[in-house]
Amino acid sequence: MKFSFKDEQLLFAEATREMLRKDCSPEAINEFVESDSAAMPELWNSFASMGVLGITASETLGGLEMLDQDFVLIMEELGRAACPEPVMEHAVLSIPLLEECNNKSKYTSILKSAINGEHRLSVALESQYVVGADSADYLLLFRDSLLHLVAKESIVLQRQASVDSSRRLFSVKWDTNSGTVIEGDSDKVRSLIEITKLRAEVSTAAQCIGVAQQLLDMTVQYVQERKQFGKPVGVNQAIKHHLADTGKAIEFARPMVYRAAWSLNKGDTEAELAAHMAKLLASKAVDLACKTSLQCHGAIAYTLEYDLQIWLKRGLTLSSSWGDIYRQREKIADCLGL
Amino acid sequence: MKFSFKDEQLLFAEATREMLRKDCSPEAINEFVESDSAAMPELWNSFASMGVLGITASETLGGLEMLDQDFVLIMEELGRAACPEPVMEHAVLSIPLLEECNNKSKYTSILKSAINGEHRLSVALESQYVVGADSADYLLLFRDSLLHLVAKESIVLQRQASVDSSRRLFSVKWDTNSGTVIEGDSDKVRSLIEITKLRAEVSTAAQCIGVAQQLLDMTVQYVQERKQFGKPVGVNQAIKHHLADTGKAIEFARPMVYRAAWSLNKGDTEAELAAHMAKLLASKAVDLACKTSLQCHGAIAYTLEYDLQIWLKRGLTLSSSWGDIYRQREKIADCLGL
Amino acid sequence: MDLFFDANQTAFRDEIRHWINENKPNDRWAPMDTQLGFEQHRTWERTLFEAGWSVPNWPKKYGGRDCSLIEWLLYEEEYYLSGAPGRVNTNGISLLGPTLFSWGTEEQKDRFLPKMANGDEIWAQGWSEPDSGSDLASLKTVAVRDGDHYVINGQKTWCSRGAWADWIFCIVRTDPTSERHAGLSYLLVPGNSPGLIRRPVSRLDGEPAFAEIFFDDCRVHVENLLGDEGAGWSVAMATASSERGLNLRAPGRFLAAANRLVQLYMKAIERNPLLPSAIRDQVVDAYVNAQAYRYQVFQKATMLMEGGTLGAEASYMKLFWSELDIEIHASALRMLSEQGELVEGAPDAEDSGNWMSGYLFALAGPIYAGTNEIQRNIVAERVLGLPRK
Amino acid sequence: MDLFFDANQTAFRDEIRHWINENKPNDRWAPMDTQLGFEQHRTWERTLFEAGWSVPNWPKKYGGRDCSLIEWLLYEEEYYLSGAPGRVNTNGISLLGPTLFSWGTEEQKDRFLPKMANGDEIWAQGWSEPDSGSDLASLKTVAVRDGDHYVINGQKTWCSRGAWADWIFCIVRTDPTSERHAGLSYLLVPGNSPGLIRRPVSRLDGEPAFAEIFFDDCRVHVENLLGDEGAGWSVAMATASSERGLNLRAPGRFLAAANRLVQLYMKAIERNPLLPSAIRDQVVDAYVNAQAYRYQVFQKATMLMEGGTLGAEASYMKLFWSELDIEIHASALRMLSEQGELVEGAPDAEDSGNWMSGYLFALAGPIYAGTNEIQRNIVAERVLGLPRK
Repeated sequence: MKFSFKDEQLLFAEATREMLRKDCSPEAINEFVESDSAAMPELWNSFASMGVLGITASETLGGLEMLDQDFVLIMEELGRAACPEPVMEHAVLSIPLLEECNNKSKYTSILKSAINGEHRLSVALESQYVVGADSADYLLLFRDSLLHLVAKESIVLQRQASVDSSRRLFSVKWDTNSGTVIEGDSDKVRSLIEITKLRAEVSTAAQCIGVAQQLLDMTVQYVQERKQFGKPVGVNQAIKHHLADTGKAIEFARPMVYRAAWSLNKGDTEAELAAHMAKLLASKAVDLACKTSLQCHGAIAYTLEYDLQIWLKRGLTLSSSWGDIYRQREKIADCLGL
Repeated sequence: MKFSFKDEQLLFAEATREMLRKDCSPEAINEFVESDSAAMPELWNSFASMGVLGITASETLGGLEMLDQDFVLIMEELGRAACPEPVMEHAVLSIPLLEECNNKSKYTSILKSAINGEHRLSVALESQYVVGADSADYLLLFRDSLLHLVAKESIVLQRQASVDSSRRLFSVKWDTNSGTVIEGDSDKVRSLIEITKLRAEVSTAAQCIGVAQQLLDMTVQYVQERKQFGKPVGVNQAIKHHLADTGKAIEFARPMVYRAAWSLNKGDTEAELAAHMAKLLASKAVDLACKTSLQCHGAIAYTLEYDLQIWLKRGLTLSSSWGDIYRQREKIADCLGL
Repeated sequence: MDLFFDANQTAFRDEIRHWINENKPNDRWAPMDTQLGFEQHRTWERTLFEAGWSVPNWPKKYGGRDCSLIEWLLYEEEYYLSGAPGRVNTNGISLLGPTLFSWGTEEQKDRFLPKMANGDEIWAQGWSEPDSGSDLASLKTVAVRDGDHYVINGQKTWCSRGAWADWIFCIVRTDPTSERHAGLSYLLVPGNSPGLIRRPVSRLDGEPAFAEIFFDDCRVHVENLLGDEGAGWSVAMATASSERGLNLRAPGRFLAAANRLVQLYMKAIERNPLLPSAIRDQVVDAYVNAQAYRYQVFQKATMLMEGGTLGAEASYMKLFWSELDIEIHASALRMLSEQGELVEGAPDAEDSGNWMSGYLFALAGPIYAGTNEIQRNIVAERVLGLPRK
Repeated sequence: MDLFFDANQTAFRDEIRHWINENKPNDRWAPMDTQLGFEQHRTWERTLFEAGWSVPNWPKKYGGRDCSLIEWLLYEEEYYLSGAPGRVNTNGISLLGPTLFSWGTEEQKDRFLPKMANGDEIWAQGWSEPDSGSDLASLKTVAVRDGDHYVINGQKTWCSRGAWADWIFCIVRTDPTSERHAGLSYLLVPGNSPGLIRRPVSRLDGEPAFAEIFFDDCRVHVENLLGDEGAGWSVAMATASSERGLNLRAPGRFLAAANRLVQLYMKAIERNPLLPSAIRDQVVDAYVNAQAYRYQVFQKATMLMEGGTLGAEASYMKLFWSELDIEIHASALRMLSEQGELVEGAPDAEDSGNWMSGYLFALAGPIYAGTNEIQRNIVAERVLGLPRK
């Protein structure tokens, strides 16, 4: 039992954080939202050149072949930066699905171009909506027990405006007779989809933690600077206790997320339970962080001009994504036989 | 629409409070608990001479013929004094049940002696346990759709020690063939039992409010007096906010209890819903009051020597009695068709 | 105690119910904080006024119908149940209006109230400043007397409805040497005054619901002073107690929302019988709390009609409704699950995304009209009697 | 990262599991805070000691087996899962013990640790005074040096296990002219010292778990001073960090309770399939939080074993376990419904009333070892960096 990260894992996360600080600043995010463009090409290229787009892909294809416990810290950084690009959908969900397919060799060129960033992938398994579908070249879609790979030319998109306008959601339609099925109904596809969902829960949980931590950090800084009644508002016990509770929620969710990431690859018999628990606690933490950070800021955080709103909205949507607290509790109860 | 009490209602409650302050002091309660006796005869006599034991009984029998909205304030006072005597069970539940029976005239003498305090009644409808059964001369017991009146001689009692040692709970057994049935299975008995249960919910809710208010008042006083770090502990925002939330919970539960009491007699179509809501909110209020009053006191409240414990334990048991918050939510959902 | 409504009250309720269902607009208007929506909502103020339903609790001479407090509460219930458009002049009618009744001269009442009631003059609130939020008494905007005018210099921020309002009610420092609560005055400022510059500021939902207001030698006639010079804090407290008490948030608003929540649940459970059961409990709690607010207010209304006054315990009300509003909308979003995040314009958005926009609006509740932390302090110190220091 | 236990750890766990299930007493003893129960539990301390299982994480020379922190956590898990009796000497082993390791002289360690480990000397904590609870630094009990002795006068209160303990560790003021944190010293006081008077005080559950201790010219030899004279506050902080961090409340305690809660739910839902569904959610949350505490502690243990130190963030731990303990027991009481209020001796009491007694015990958690309000202040100021004033 050794519950700590290796230096190279920490260094890669740190490098990702640095890159995001530069290429995914609040200004860049706001510009992206206002331009209503489908992607942030510079940011995407930075991900590609760092190897982030191929974190899960096999080395033979040019990927980094990382396991979940290797890249969970990267997911946390995505949340911390409120990164609008669907990196998880592309790198953590779609690429492994494609690599695990029976006819994997047919998709080698797609995989290679996905890893180097030329092509973009996204995915929908249980959701009706696809994140970043308008920038994707291929979508992986699971419907009626079949896994489809659909090229953008064959898809009709309908934008579903989200409260988080940096999150581009779409309904998708395509002609299901057009030979898009890449895996038929089988035990294999079911288990593939199951593991991918768990991976999505854990990676989304890590993003929630990153969002929550950023909300907390920004709020701590603000309440140190903002003065009312001649003192920083942070001297008030009510503020202190709101933020202490938020810190606690993050502090106790985080190891559960790391543990779930580890469990996914290690044949831990509790991997499924661990993933559900991680997302439950991470959703709770980010819910609380949204609530307390807005409240401790007051009116200023209630405007589009102040950057906190970026994380508030991301927290709001990620908290529900891949299982909100109610759905997670149901899943956990099932695992425990309750 | 006029949502206020009449002067005579307020005066009667005030008189009851005065009497309880004298005859049901914390010292008297502690003495009663330590002596392990079945009743507090002096207190009981005071109730009798004030007419409280006959609040619901018809005037022809010597009762005060009050409606629920008349005596709801008395119930609140019972809670405020943490009165150990089962006045609700006797006066509010048992007497009306007996008066509504088909053969009411057969029970005239029991009723009269119940009203003047010579005989004591208690009751169990859905609970397995009877409060104050060891001091009761007669028990009203509803079992297998039949309502029984059982004299103490025919009952075998088994004490069920409660965390609140001033609350004397018993399992009861009796020979159900011994001609104790006073109402057979009928629509009438079902509706009688239903209304009695609602009345119990509302009267217990009122007691919860009284307990919660007393806990709050004692705590407010304590945090004004107790000094730490050179100041009263009540200057701390954490203490202020705990108690403000407690005050709010009481403040918003109380009118719902009064409204439910009024609804019970007025043919209000929402009487049932109102009773369930009243108990839900009152249970929440007293739960919060228990939590915050203990916490704001600190260690001193955690001992038997300090009187707060009397109300802490009463709050704990009354919160669950006749429907805890979970059961009340279920009942309300049923009423709303959810 | 009699909780039945009497014949007059019932008739009154039936009248507004009938009128509003006959007269409410059928089309969905632009949000009131857009320029288009602002003017659309102004026409609705006129329609209400002409039928006598803009300010029914005001005296007849100002456009009301002198209804009782209980009747007004029924009016609000029917209004919100009907789903009629929001009131664009709430800042005027619910906040400044009651303050004018208490502090205005006869001339001021005649001048301002009718145009407030008919929508000719829509009001914004100009209180907060960049460095003065919770600590309002630290405000720095000054108004120096110059003959018959005050000359205002300074900056106000988070002025709700400030982008297009016709008038703004402000608190300013008329004695530049004063500190804290002394030396403040309450001024009514025309929105088109020279030297008044507005910069619209977008709220979380993207609508320019706020404005920053800059005063650069802005001249306002002394007849627009409400209350005495230097008495601004006392006048402001009248407005603040309206913000916390009954005027701003009558129960009707939350009762209607709770009813819609119950309906939404019925639909959701039909679509998905496996909806997590905890959601039902949340719906129950939200419904019960809306009822609790209703009866609390009926009890307070009775007390007021019997000659009582509402003091610091108004802060309990503000705490309660602001939390209730969030509870109702948060429950709906949980229920909608992945549809919850969709907003107006999304084809799949339930109820045109109103649950999310209502949620975003509700999130401001614990902040505006005095943060809930401040309200808890007030309750603890002034209702319960805990020591200030 | 490797969350599997290695072969040594697994073997260690199997060994304690096997031993404890073979050796734990079968009869139900009196509560440890009764005189009878106190002595019964003392015999269990001896049994544990003789098998080397009293203080496995201590060095062998003091009766331990030098096990690693991870192994100790596994030991605690197995211990609590087994349902073996509570440890009557927790104040000694978990609080004073680590303080002795940091601050004691070799002679003191040799003198006190073995008898602490074998149950010969059971310890009480004498810190709080009637006027000094959260504000411990205001304490007034004085100990004046007189030759080789200190002469103690004053009063301590809420001394856990104070009624029958053999020894008491106290903080006293050795410099009567000092104020606050200066001039305090840490004294180890024999319970049978002349001039030491105890008055047992009953806890909420009726057991005399506390005592008031009066010192009336009570003489204690200077060899019983722990750390330097005047350094008492620093020594006390070592004890306090044990109270907040891993020593006092290892996850095993809560994991076992959460497991029992899950079992109770299985039984309850079988008896009553209509159990309100919200109760299941509470069980889920309690279970998940117990797991969260477990992994938090494994992470912290790794950090410590890699040479790190645990600072103010220990207060997060104390907040978490104290709330978790209440959550677990409150869920059980909800589940038991009207049986929940029954206590030991009631024929119908589930699990001999342990859920209620556990609940009452848990209620003290947010109060002792520094109230949770104090812990939140510590976290906010020392972990997050918010300003003190």
